[in-house]
Amino acid sequence: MKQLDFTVRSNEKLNDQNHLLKVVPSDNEQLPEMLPGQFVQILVENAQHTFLRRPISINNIVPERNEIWLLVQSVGEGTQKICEMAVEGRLNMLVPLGNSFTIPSSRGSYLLVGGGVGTAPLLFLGKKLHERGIACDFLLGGASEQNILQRSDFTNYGTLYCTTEDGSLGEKGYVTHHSVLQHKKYDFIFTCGPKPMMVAVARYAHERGIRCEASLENLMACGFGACLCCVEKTTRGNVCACTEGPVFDINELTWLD
Amino acid sequence: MKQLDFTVRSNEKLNDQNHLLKVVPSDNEQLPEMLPGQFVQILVENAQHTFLRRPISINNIVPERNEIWLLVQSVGEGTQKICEMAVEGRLNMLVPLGNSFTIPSSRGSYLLVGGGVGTAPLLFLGKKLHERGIACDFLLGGASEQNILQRSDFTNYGTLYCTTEDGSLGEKGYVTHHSVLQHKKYDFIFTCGPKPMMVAVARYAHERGIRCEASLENLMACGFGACLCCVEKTTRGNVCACTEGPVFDINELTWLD
Amino acid sequence: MQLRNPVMTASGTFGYGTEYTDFMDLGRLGGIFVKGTTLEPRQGNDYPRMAETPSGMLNAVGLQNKGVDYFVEHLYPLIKDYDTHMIVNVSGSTVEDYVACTEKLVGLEKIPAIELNISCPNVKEGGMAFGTSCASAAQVTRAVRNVYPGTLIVKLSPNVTDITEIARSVEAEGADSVSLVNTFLGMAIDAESRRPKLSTVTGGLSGPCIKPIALRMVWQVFHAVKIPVIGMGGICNWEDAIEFILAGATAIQVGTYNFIDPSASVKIVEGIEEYLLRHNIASVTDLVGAMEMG
Amino acid sequence: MQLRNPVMTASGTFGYGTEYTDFMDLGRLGGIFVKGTTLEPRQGNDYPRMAETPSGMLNAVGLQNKGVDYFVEHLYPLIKDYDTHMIVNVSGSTVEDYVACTEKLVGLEKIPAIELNISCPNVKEGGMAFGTSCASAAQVTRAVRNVYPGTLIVKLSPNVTDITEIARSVEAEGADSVSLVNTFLGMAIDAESRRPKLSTVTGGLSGPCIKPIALRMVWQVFHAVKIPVIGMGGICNWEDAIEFILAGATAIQVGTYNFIDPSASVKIVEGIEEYLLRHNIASVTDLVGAMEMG
Ligand SMILES: Cc1cc2nc3c(=O)[nH]c(=O)nc-3n(C[C@H](O)[C@H](O)[C@H](O)COP(=O)(O)OP(=O)(O)OC[C@H]3O[C@@H](n4cnc5c(N)ncnc54)[C@H](O)[C@@H]3O)c2cc1C
Ligand SMILES: Cc1cc2nc3c(=O)[nH]c(=O)nc-3n(C[C@H](O)[C@H](O)[C@H](O)COP(=O)(O)OP(=O)(O)OC[C@H]3O[C@@H](n4cnc5c(N)ncnc54)[C@H](O)[C@@H]3O)c2cc1C
Ligand SMILES: Cc1cc2nc3c(=O)[nH]c(=O)nc-3n(C[C@H](O)[C@H](O)[C@H](O)COP(=O)(O)O)c2cc1C
Ligand SMILES: Cc1cc2nc3c(=O)[nH]c(=O)nc-3n(C[C@H](O)[C@H](O)[C@H](O)COP(=O)(O)O)c2cc1C
Ligand code: FES
Ligand code: FES
Repeated sequence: MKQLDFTVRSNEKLNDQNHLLKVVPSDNEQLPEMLPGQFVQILVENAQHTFLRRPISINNIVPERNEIWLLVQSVGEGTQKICEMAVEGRLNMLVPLGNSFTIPSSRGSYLLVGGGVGTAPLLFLGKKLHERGIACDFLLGGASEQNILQRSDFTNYGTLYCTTEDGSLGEKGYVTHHSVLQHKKYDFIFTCGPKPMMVAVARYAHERGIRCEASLENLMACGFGACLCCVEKTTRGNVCACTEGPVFDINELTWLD
Repeated sequence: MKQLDFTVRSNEKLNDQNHLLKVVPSDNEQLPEMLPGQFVQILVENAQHTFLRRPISINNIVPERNEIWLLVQSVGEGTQKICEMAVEGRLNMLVPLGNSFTIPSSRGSYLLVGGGVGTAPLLFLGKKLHERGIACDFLLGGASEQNILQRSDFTNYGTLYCTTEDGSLGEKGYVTHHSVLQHKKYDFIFTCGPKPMMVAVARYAHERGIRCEASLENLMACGFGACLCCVEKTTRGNVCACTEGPVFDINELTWLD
Repeated sequence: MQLRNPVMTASGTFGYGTEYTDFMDLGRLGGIFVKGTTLEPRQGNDYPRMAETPSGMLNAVGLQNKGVDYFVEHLYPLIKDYDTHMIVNVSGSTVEDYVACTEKLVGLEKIPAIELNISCPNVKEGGMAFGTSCASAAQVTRAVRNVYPGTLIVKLSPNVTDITEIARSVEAEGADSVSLVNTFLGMAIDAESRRPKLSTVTGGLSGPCIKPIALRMVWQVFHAVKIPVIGMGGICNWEDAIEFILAGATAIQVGTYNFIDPSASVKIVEGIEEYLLRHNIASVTDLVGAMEMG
Repeated sequence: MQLRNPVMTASGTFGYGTEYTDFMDLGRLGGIFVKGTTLEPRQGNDYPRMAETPSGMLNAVGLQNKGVDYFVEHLYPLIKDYDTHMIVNVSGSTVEDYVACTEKLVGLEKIPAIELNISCPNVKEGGMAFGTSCASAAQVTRAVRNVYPGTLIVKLSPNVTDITEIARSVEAEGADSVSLVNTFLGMAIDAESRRPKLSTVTGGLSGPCIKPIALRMVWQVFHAVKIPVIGMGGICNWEDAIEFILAGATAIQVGTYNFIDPSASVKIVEGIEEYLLRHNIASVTDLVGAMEMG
C-alpha cells in the first residue's frame, strides 16, 4: 500500500453520470503491482460535506503508461467532485487496497457478471484473464444502452452479452434472466454490482454448484483494515471487506441463508 | 438586502495574494443601490473548512455594467477559494450590507487612509466623493510597491500618496509617518485597514480635532444583524459592526480610552 | 398552539424576524423564537464572541438584549402582526429573574408561548446551570408554570449525562413541550497567539457538527416523555429536518444555518412538502417518531 | 513512562500499528494505543457500523477483537519490537472482565501502560456506563489498580454533565493519567428509507466536529486534576495538537484522521517541532496548559 499523488491525464464523460479518469503518479513513481478486484481510496478535496476518502475500483491498469483507470459514477458529492476533476488536477490516493479475484489456474469457461458501475473491476479482470489466455464471457446489465459502459474495451477480452431494463441493448430485463445463462454452462462466475443483482447471481451459481466470487461495496472509513467499519458477516464471522475482501467466495457469505 | 447569485465576469490577479473580481447578477437583475463602506457576504462553496460566509467590501460599482468589484486578499481557505474563482463561475452573495461612510455635505479637504486590502472600500468612496465634485487625497500604505493596489484607479479620483515599509514606493515607513500629514490640514479622514494602523490614524485625527470615520473588520457570522457576534464596544454600548457599522465615527469607539 | 408547519427558527439566530424580511416571507414559517430576553438589559460578553469551527461555530454572545420592558414596549409592537407564531425565549440568572421576566410577557396577546432557556452556556450565573440538574430544572419550571398560563416550552441543555432525566423532571412540573438542544459548551484556541478565540474562553457550539448528538438526544427524549418534542441542532436542509421528525420531533428549529442561507427555513418548508408528496404521506404528524427499526 | 514526543495514536483507529507500516515509520510516534481488547473474543456489532457526518463519523464497531489471550499469544509478538510505546486499551462489561483482562497483560514487558476504556458507547453492557458515574468509574479504576503495577491511564467519556468530577474520582483511585475524550453518543437516520444508518441505532461520534467540545473538556480536566492529561478528539494537524497542549494536554492522540491521512500523526510530530523552533520554545512541556488569558 502506498499513499501517492496522482495527476489526471484524461477525464472522459461516458454518460450523464459516469466518467472515466486515467491517472498517473504525479512524480512518475512506478505503480506498485495491482490485481483485479483491488481498489483505491481517493481523498476528495474541495468538497464541503465529504470527510472520508472514497473507495473506487481499479478499472484497468496500463503498465506501458504507468496509468490507472477509474470508472466513476456520480451519486453524491464525493463522486461528483471526482468526476469534475480537471485534466492535470491532482488526486491523493491510497493504492492498491483489498484482495483480488482468484485468477483460476485451471482451464474452464468463465463468466463475469456486472451491473451498473459494478462493471468497473470486471474490465481489469477480463484483461488479466485474457493475458493468461483465458477467454471469458461478459454479461453486463444496466437501465438502458447508455449505461452499459466500455463495451468496446470489454469485447477486446471476450464475448459481450448485455441486458437492459428498457431493452435498448441486448436482451430486455435483468442479467440473471439472460438466455446465455440457460444455454451455456460456466465453471466460474465473478460478479460485481448492486447487491440484489449479486445475490441473484450467487443463487444461480450456488444452485448449479458453480464457483462464484462477488466483489462487495461495503461502506468504508479507512479502507486498509484499521477501523473495522466495513465488516461483512461470513462463515468465519465478521471480516473486513477492505482487507479480506472486497472479493468473497459466495460460499463464505451469509447471503443465501 | 438581497440574496443573489452573481457571475464572475473577470478575475484579475494583482499580486501574489490579491485578486480583483468583477461580478454581475447572474439573472441580470438590477443591482440595488450600494454605498461606499458597505460590504457583501459571500458563500464559499467547494471549501472543506469554510462554514460561514465571508464578508468583503464593495470595492467599486460600475452602474453602466451593473457590476460590483471585489478586491480580495487570500489569507485563508475562504478568500483563497474566492480568488480562485473561474470566469463565468457563480458566487452567491448577500448584498448590500452595513452602513456607509458619511459623504460630507460641506466642502473641505478629505483624506482617505488605507492599509493593505483595507484600501478596498476607499476606492468606491473616492469615486463617490469625486462624483460630488469633492477632490480627495489618498494615503495608502503597504509592505512594498506591489502591495499598493489599484493605483491608477485611485489617481482618477484624487491625489495619491503612498508609504511602503521597504521604501519601494512613496515614503518609507507607515502611513501615519507620511509627510503630507505634517504639511496639510484635513477636515475629514476616512480610514480602513489593519487595526493598529486605524488606531494610529484615529489618534492623529483625534488630537487635531479632525472628524474621522473608520471601517472595521470584526469577525462576523451572519452579516445582517441576526447573531450579535460582530459587536464593537462603543460609547453606546456593544453595537453590531455589520448593521450599525462597519463604519464608525472614531469618537464613538473606545479605542483611544 | 397549532402550527402551520413544523419549521420554526431558533432563538438567537433569527433576531426578531425583522432581520430576515428582505430574504424571505416570514408567513411561510411555523413559528419564530425571538432572541433570548432577560428581565434587565444585558450588554452581553466582550468581543470576540465567535469562532468558526469544523462544520459549526462557537458563540459567546451572552444574551445581549435590551431587556423585557424594552421588548414589550418597542419590539412587540413591531412583530405582533407577523403572520406566524412569535415565541419569546426567556433567559435569566435566578428563578426570580425568570419569573419576573415571564410575568411581563403574560399579557401579550400575540405571544402564544414562551421558551424557557435553562441551557445558555454563555452567562456566568444561572443559564446552563439550571438545565444540568433535575432539581433546578424542575424548580425554575415550576416557578414559571405558576405564573404563565400560555404554552410553556422548556429548552434543554445537551451538556448532561442523561437528558431524558431532565426532560422528565420538567414534564412533571407541567411543561407543555421541551425543545432541544441548546449549544454544547466548547472552546477554541489560536495556536499562534496562544489565546482563546473567545473573550469568555468557552462558548456554545452549534451547527451541523452537533447534529448527530442532538438527533440522538431528541430520539431519547421522545421515548422518555409524553409531551411534544421540538428538535434542533445543525439543521440545514429538509433531509436534516426529516431526520429529526423521524427521531421524534413534532416540530424543528433552524438555527445557525440561517446565517449561511437566510432563506433556509423556507426551503426546508418546501422540501418537507415535496417529501410528503413523494412518499405519499398525508401529514407530517404521521412521520413523528416513525423511524423504522430492525 | 517517558515519551519521545507527545503524539500518539488513538485506540480503535490504528489497529495494532501493523496496518500503518506501509504509510509511515511507527518509530516517529510517542506511542500507539492498540484496538480495544476484551477478556473474551467479540464479534462486534452488525453491519452497517459507520455513517459519515458533517466533519466526522459515527461508528458502532462494538469492540470487535479476538480477545486478550489471542492478543498475548499472536499479536504481542508481532508488535513488541516496535520502536515506540505500545499501550493496550482494555475494555469490558463488568469489573471482573476489566480485572481479568488486565491481569493477562501484567507480564508483558513491552507494554508499559494500559488505557482503561470506561467510555465505549458501542457495547450494550458496561462500557460507557462505567464512565458516566463517579462511583462506577472509581470502582473499576480501583479494581484494576489493585492488579496492575504499570502506568494506568483511564479513558473518560465525554457524555457527562461534569467530566472533572469523573476525572477526580479516578485520580483518587490511583490512576496515573486520564485520557479524553472517547466518542460522543450520536445517531443518524436515512431520510428516504427512514431507517437508522447504524445497525445499533446509536454510535460514537468522532472527528473534527467534536474538537471544540473535547478541547473544552481537556481544559477543564487539566485544571481539576494533578495527573497528566492525554487529549484527543478531532485532531487533524499540528495546530489542533498545539491547541490541546495549550489547553493542558501533556500528550495527544490522533484518532479518526488517521483514516483520511494515514501519515497524519507523523506530520503532526514534524509540525510541532517546527512550531517550537519558530516560537523559540525549548520543550513541548513548556506549552502544556500555557494558554494565555485576558
Ligand atoms: C471496494 C469499493 C469499490 C468501489 N468501486 C467503485 C467504482 O469503481 N466506481 C464507482 O463509481 N463507485 C465505486 N464504489 C462506490 C463508491 O465508493 C460510492 O459510490 C461513493 O463512496 C459514494 O460517495 P459520494 O460522496 O459520491 O456519495 P454519498 O453522498 O456519500 O452517498 C450517496 C448515496 O450513495 C450511497 N452510498 C455511498 N457509498 C456507498 C457504498 N459504498 N455502497 C452503497 N451505497 C453507497 C449513500 O448511502 C447515499 O445514498 C466502490 C465502493 C467500494 C466499497
Ligand atoms: C466588513 C468587512 C469587510 C471586509 N472587506 C474585505 C475586502 O474587501 N477584501 C478582503 O480581502 N478582506 C476583507 N475583509 C476580511 C475578510 O472577510 C477575511 O479576510 C476573511 O473572512 C478571511 O477568511 P478566510 O477563510 O480566507 O480566512 P480564515 O481561514 O478564516 O482566517 C485566516 C486568518 O485571518 C484571520 N481573519 C479572518 N477573518 C478576519 C477578520 N474579519 N478580521 C481580521 N482577521 C481575520 C483569522 O483569524 C486567521 O488568522 C473584510 C472583513 C469585514 C468584516
Ligand atoms: C449566535 C447564537 C445565539 C444564540 N442565542 C440563543 C439565545 O439567546 N437563547 C437560546 O435559547 N438559544 C440561543 N442559541 C442556541 C440556538 O437557539 C440553538 O439552540 C443552537 O444554536 C442549536 O441549533 P443550530 O445548530 O441549528 O444552531 C444561540 C445560538 C447561536 C448560534
Ligand atoms: C472506528 C473507531 C473505533 C474506536 N474504537 C475504540 C476502542 O476500541 N477503544 C477506545 O477506547 N476508543 C475507541 N475509539 C475512540 C477513539 O480512540 C477516540 O477516543 C475518538 O475517536 C476521538 O478521537 P478522534 O476524534 O481523533 O477520532 C474508536 C474510534 C473510532 C472512530
Ligand atoms: S474500512 Fe476500515 S477496516 Fe475496512
Ligand atoms: S455578524 Fe451577525 S449580527 Fe453582525
